[in-house]
Amino acid sequence: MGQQILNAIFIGSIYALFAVGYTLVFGVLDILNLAHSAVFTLGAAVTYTLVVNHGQSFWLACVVGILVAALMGLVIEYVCLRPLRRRRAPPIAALISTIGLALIIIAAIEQGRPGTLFAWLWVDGANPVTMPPGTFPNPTWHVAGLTLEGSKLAVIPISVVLMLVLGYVMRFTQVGRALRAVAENPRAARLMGIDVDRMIALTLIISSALGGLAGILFGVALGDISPYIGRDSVEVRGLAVIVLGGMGSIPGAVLGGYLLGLIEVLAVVLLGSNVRAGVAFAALFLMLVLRPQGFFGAQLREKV
Amino acid sequence: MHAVDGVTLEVEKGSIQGLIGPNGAGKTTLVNVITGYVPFQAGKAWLEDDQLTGLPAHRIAGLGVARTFQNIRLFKDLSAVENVIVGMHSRRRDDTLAQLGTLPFFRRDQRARFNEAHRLMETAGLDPGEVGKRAAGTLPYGDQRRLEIARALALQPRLLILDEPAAGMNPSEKQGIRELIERLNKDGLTILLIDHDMQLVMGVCDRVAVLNFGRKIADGTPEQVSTNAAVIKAYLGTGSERQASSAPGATGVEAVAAEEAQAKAGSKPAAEPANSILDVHELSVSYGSVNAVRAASLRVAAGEVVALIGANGAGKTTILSALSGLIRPASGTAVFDGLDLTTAKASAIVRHGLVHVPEGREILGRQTVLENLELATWARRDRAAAATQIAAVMRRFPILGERRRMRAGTLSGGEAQMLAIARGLLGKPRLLLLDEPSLGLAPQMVDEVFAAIKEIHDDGTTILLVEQNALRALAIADRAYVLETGRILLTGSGDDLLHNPAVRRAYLGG
Amino acid sequence: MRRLRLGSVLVAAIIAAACGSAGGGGTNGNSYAGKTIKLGAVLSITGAGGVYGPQSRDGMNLAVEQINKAGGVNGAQISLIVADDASLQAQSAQVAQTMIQSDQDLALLGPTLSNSAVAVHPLAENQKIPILAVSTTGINIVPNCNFPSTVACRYVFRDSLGEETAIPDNIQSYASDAHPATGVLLVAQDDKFSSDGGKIVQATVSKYNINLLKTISFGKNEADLSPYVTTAVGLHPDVIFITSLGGIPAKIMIEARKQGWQGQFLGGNGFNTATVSKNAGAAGMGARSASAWYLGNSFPSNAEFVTAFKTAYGHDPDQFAAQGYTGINVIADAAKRANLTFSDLAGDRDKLRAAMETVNIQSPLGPFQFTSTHDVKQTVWVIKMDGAGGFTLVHEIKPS
Amino acid sequence: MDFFIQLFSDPVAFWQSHTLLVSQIGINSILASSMFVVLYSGQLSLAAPGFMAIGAYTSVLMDLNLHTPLAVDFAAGTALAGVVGALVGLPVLRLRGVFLAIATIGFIEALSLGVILNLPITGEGLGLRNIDADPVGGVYIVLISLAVAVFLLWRLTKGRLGYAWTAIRQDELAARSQGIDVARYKLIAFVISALLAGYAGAAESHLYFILDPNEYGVPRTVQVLTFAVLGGSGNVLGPVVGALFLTTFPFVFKQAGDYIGVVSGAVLIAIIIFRPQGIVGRGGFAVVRPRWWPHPQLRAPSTG
Repeated sequence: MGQQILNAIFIGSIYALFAVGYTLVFGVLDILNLAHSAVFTLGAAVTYTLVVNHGQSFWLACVVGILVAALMGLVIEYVCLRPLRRRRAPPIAALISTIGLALIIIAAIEQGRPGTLFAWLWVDGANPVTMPPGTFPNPTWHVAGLTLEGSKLAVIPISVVLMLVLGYVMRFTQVGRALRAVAENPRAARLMGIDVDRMIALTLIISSALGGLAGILFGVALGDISPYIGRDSVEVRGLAVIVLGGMGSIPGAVLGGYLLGLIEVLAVVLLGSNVRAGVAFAALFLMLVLRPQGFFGAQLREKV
Repeated sequence: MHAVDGVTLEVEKGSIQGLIGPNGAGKTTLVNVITGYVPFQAGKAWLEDDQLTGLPAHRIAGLGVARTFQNIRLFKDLSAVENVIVGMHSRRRDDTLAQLGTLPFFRRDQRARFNEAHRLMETAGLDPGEVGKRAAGTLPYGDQRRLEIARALALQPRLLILDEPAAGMNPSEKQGIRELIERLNKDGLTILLIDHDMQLVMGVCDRVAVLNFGRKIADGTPEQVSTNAAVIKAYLGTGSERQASSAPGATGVEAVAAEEAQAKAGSKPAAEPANSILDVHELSVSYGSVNAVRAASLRVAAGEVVALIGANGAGKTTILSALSGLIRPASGTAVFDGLDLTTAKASAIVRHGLVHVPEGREILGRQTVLENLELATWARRDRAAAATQIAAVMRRFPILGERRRMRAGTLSGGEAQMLAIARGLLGKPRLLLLDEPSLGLAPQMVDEVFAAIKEIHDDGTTILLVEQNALRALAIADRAYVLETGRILLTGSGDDLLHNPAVRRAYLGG
Repeated sequence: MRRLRLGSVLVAAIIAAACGSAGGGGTNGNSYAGKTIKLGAVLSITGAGGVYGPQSRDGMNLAVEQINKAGGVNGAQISLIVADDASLQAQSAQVAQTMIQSDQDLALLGPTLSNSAVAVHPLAENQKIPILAVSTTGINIVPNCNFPSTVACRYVFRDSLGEETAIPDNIQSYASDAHPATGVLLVAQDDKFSSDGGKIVQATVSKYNINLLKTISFGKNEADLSPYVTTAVGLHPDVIFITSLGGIPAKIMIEARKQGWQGQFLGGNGFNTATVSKNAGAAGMGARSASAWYLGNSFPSNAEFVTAFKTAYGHDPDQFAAQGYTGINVIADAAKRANLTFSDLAGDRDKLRAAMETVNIQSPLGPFQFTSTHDVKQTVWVIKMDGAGGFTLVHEIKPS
Repeated sequence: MDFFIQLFSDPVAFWQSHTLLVSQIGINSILASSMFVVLYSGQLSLAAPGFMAIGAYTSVLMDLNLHTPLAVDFAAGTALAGVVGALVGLPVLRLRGVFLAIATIGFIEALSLGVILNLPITGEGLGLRNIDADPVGGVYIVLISLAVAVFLLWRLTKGRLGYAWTAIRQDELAARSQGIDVARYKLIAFVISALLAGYAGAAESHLYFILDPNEYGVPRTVQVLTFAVLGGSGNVLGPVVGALFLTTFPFVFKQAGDYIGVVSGAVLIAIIIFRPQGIVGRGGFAVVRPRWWPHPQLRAPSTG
C-alpha cells in the first residue's frame, strides 16, 4: 500500500504541475487552452531528442525543453489568441484555434522519422521511447519494502517548490497583483498603466513552461516518451483537475491534482480493472452537479 | 446596504407615473425587483390582482409587465422586425409542429406576425420599410430606443416600464419620445417612466415619485415635487439656500431657444488658457452608429481644476475614456504634454502622467485595499518614493489605513471612492481625470470627497473633473465646460456658470 | 524514406538478379506485360500499433521493389499503397473501403492490429476482395472472421502466427525449462489482441500447473502503469505474463525491475519487435516470447531477405518486416498463377483468392503454405530479449 | 486534386468509389447539427458522443439479440438517447459555458466507464461486432435522414422555438423580459440534440462491422464541435458545411501525405482566425450568393 501511496503522490504532482498552468490561463483569460497537453508532450520530446539524437547533456536538454515550451506559449498567444481578441471573437473560437495548434504539434512529432521534415524534432515516429539509462543519475533505494526511485522522488519536491513559488508570486509580488488585476478587471488594469497584452503573454509563457516541465518530469521518471503521453495522461484529466479545484484557482488545481492521483490509485487498488480514468470523471460529474464552484472556486460566479 | 428600502409605490391604471432621483438612488433596482430580476427581500408587488412577488421574470412578463432597459438590451444580431416578433413570444401559440409541417396556417400566422410587428414599429415611430430588415445593433441610437419600446409593446402589456428612454438623446429626439409616451398613454396604456430629464418627466407624468438613497423622499404632482426643497437638495447637491431657491422648473421646450440666447449672452467668451498641458481639438467619438462625442474641443492649463458638466449621456465619460486610451476617437486630436493621446497605449499614457479615476471606481474587489494601492504604483520606477507615498496616502485617507488588509470589495461606496482616488494619486499624475467622484454618495461623504479633491489640487495636481453635482463641481472649478449630447454647449469660469440658467437646463433637461 | 528506398532499389536489383527467388522470374505461360497489379495495405503507422506498422511497411516495400526489379509478376508491375489507420478501428475500415472501392485494388494486406481486423476483414469478405493479414494474431481472425457467425470467411488469409499457437508454445517451453509455480497476468483489457492473449494465458497455465494468482487488467491508453505493476509485484509471482501492445510491455518490465522484482516475463507477439526490446533494455533481458520468425533462422531465402533489408534500411528486420515481406511474395505468387484478366476486377479478385489457397513458396518464415483454414503452418521460434534491442533463440519448434 | 477531377469528370464512378466517405460525411453532418442545436440556444454541451454511444449500442444489441427490423432498432436507440438526454439535462443545464462543457465531458467518461468499458453485454471495451452491417447500402438511409434532420432544424429555427433560442443565445436577461422560459427552452434544445446524436450513432453503427468504443470519447466530441464552429453555428447549413469540409479534407489533400495532420491544423487556425463566426454566416456564403438569391436574415455566431 505504501508503494501505491507513493505512486499516487508522484502522478499527483505531475497532474498538479500540469493543471496549475492550465488553470492559470483560464483564470486570466477565461479560455481553455487545449494546446496545453501538446506543450506537455513537446517538452518531453525536445528534451529526449536533444539528449539522444543531438548528444547534448541531460541538464542542458531539460532547460532547452522548458524554454521551447515557454516559447510555444508565446506562439499560442500570438497565433491563436491575440488575433481573435483583436476581432472580439467569442472564447469558443480560441478553443478551436488552440485545438488546431495542438494538432500541428502532435502531428509533427508523430510524423518525425529519419529523412522527414521533422526529423530534427523527433525521429521515432509513433514509437514510445525511454531515456537511455545513465543519461541522468537515478539512484534507487529499497527501504522497508518500499522502492524509492530517485527520478520519481525528485518530481515531488520540484513540483511542490515550483507551485509554492508561483503561489507566492501571484499572492505577494507586484507582477502577481498585476496578473490578478488583469484577470479580475482588464479595464481597471489598463487604467493603472498595466500593459494587459504583455501580461497575457507572460501568463502563457509561465503556463506553458510549467506544462513543458511537467511533460519532461513525466517522460523521464516514467521512462515513457511518445507523441501520445499528453493525450493519454493529462489532456482530459487536466480538465477534471482544474474543475475539481475550481476554475482559475491555483491552490485548487494543486489540491485537485493530488486528489485525482489518489482517487485513481485507490480505484486501481480497490476496484481493480481499468476503471481508473473513469472514476475521476464520475466524481467530477457528481461534483459539478452538486457543487459547481469546486473546492476553491469562490469566484465561479464572476467567471461564468 | 440597502439599494431599495421600504418603498411604497402605486401606479394608477391608465396613468403615467414618473420615478426620478439622482444617480444611485435605486430607481433601476426598484424596477429590477418589480420585474423579477432581483429577488424580494421584503415586501410585495401586485399587478391589479395578480401577485408578482417571487415570480420568475418570464412569468411576470407573461402577466403583462413589459420593460425597457437603461442600457439598451436588444437582440443585436436579429433584424428589427425579428426583435419585435420575439416580443410576441408569450402570447403566441406553440406552432412548432405547424412549422415542421410548414402548414399553410403557419405561413398565414407568420405573415400576420410580420404585419403586426410592422404596425408596432410604426407606433413606436420607426419606419419598418426602412429599418425593418436591418440588424438591431446597426440602427442609430434613437431608433434602438424606439425599437426596444416596440418590442416591449409586442407583449401587449398592462404596465409598461420605461427605464431612461430619453437618455443621451438630443432635444428633438426627446420631444419625439415624449410624444410617443403621451400617444401610448392615450391608447390606455399604463406607464411607469424613469428618467433623468426633469423637463420630460415633469411634462408627461400625472404623478411623480422621487427616490434618494433607496428611500422615497417625495410623491405627488409634478408641481408639488418640483418645488419640494428635499428634491432640489437631492438634485443640485448640498449647496447654500441661494441655489436652492432656483428650483428646477418644468420650462417648456418652446422656452429652449430663449434660454439658449440667454445662455450665450450670460456667459463671457471662454477664457481658455494660452499654454495648456492638455489640448483637445475637434474630438469625435462614436460607438458603432452612436455619435457619443461630436467635435468637442477643450484645453486644460497646468494647475487648473476644470469641470466638465452635463446631463447623463451627454458624453462626459466618453471624453475621459478617449483621453486615457480606453477607446479610440473617430477623429480629432488630443495632446497631453507632447503625447498624442489618440494613438498612445493606455499604459504609456499613465506612465506619461495622465491618470483616469473612472466612473464607478472599478476598484479590484478581490484584492485587499493595500494590494490595490501597491498595484497603483505599477507604472512608476521610483519604488522607494512610491512606498512612502502609499504610507502618506493612508494617512490622508485614514479609513484606507484601517482597512488595508480587507478585500476592497467589502468597502462602502464612499470608502471605495476614496480608494479609487488614492489609487489615482499613486499613479503620480500630472493630470488627474476624475469621473463622477461623488456618484451615489451620502452628503457627508460628498463633502469628504470634495475636500480631498481640493487638497490634491492644492498639492499642485491639475484636475479635469466630471461631476453631476454641478454646484459642488463649479464651486471648486477654475473653469468649466458644459456638455450637451456630445457637444460643448458653452464654457466659462466656475462662478459665472453657477448662475447661468443654461447650466440648469443642461441638467434638468430641455 | 525516399532516400533509403532509392538505395534499396539498386541493391534489391542485384540480389534479385543473382538469385531470382521470392516470386521473381515467371515460370507461368500467361503474360501480364505492361499491366499493373494494385495492392493496398492498411497498417498502423501511428497510434498504439505504430510500433509494428512501419516494420511491416518496410518489409512490403522491399518485396515490391525486388519483384518489380526482377521483371514483375509475369511482366506486371506491382504498385503498393500503404495507408495509416492510426490504430483506430473505424479509420481502418474507412481506409480499407477507399482501397476496395476508389483505388480498385486487387487485394489488401493488413491491418496491423487484431482490433482493427474485426472491422476490416468482414468488410473485405463482404466486398469479396482477398485480404492477407500479416500481423494480426488474435482469436477468430481466420477462418471465422464474422465471429460469432461460424461460417468460414473465404477471402481472409493470414501469414502471421496466432497467439493460440504462440503463447502456449512459449509457456510450454519455459515451463519445461524452469517449472514456475505462480504467475500474474497483466492485460490491456480494451484491446482485442491483448485480451485474447490474456484468455489464452488463462486457459493454458493450468496445463503446466502454474497458479495464476491474479489477472490485472488496465486500459490500453493508460500512461502511468506503476500502480498495476506495484500490485503485481506485491504478489511475488515467479512469472509475469504480459499480453499487450506497443510500448506497454517495455514500460511494465522497466517498472517491475525498478521495484526489485526478479522473476520471468512471458508474452506473445507483442514482444517481437526491436522497439520493445530496445525500450525495455536491461529490464527486458531474458523476457521470452514465441515468434513466427527469427533473425538467424536457417531458411535459404531468409539470409537474402535479411541482407537486402539491412542494406535498404540500415537496421535488422524483425518478425513484422519478415511477415510483410512474405505477404507480398505470397500474393505475387498467387497472382502469377491466377490468369488475371485485368478487365474484370471482381473476377480477378476471385481468381486470386483461389490461387492463394494453393500458394507454396520459400519465404523467410520457411516453406510457406496455407492451412485449410487459411492460417499459416510454420516453425515457431521461442526467443528472448538480449537486453540490447535484439533477440536470441531459445527453442525451435517444428510444425507438428 | 484528382478527387475533384473524378468528382466532376465521372460522378458515377466517384459515387461508387466513395460511398462510405459520403455516408461518413452524412453521419458527421447529423452530429454537427446536433451540436448546432445546443450552440444555437447558447449552450456549450459536449455530450454528443455519449448519446451516440447509447443510440449505437442499443440499436446493434437489439439487432443482434432480438433481430428486430432496422427501423425499430434505430427508433429505440434514438428514443433512449432522448430520454437519457432529458435526465442528464435537468441537473446539468444550470451550468454555463466551460462548466457545462466539462460536466458533459464528465457524463461521457462516466458513461464509458459504467456501460461501454465494463459490461459484458457491450463487449467490455472491445466493442461489438455487428455482422449485419451494410457499409455500402447504408448511404441512402444516412443521406435521407440528414436531409430530413436539416429541414426540420431549419423549420424549427424559423418558428417560435427558434426565436426563443436565438433570444436566449444573444441575451438571456432580455429574453426573460420577453416572457421566454429560459430553462425550458434550453432543455428542449438539449433533448433534441441528444435525439439527433443518438440517431447518428445508431446509423453509424450499421455502416461498420464493429462498434469502436474509442469513437465515443472526448476526441470525437472535439471533432464534432470543430465541425459546428468552423462551419458557423449561427446557421443550419453551417455545421453541415463544416462537416463536409473537414471530413473530405484528408481525401482532397492526399498529396499532403503524412503531413495531413500538420496541414489541417494550420488550416483550422487560419479559418477560425479570419472567420471567427465560421465559414457560413455573416459575409460567408453572402460572398458567393447570386444576386437573385433572397437575402438572409442576419444571424450571429453563437458564443456557446
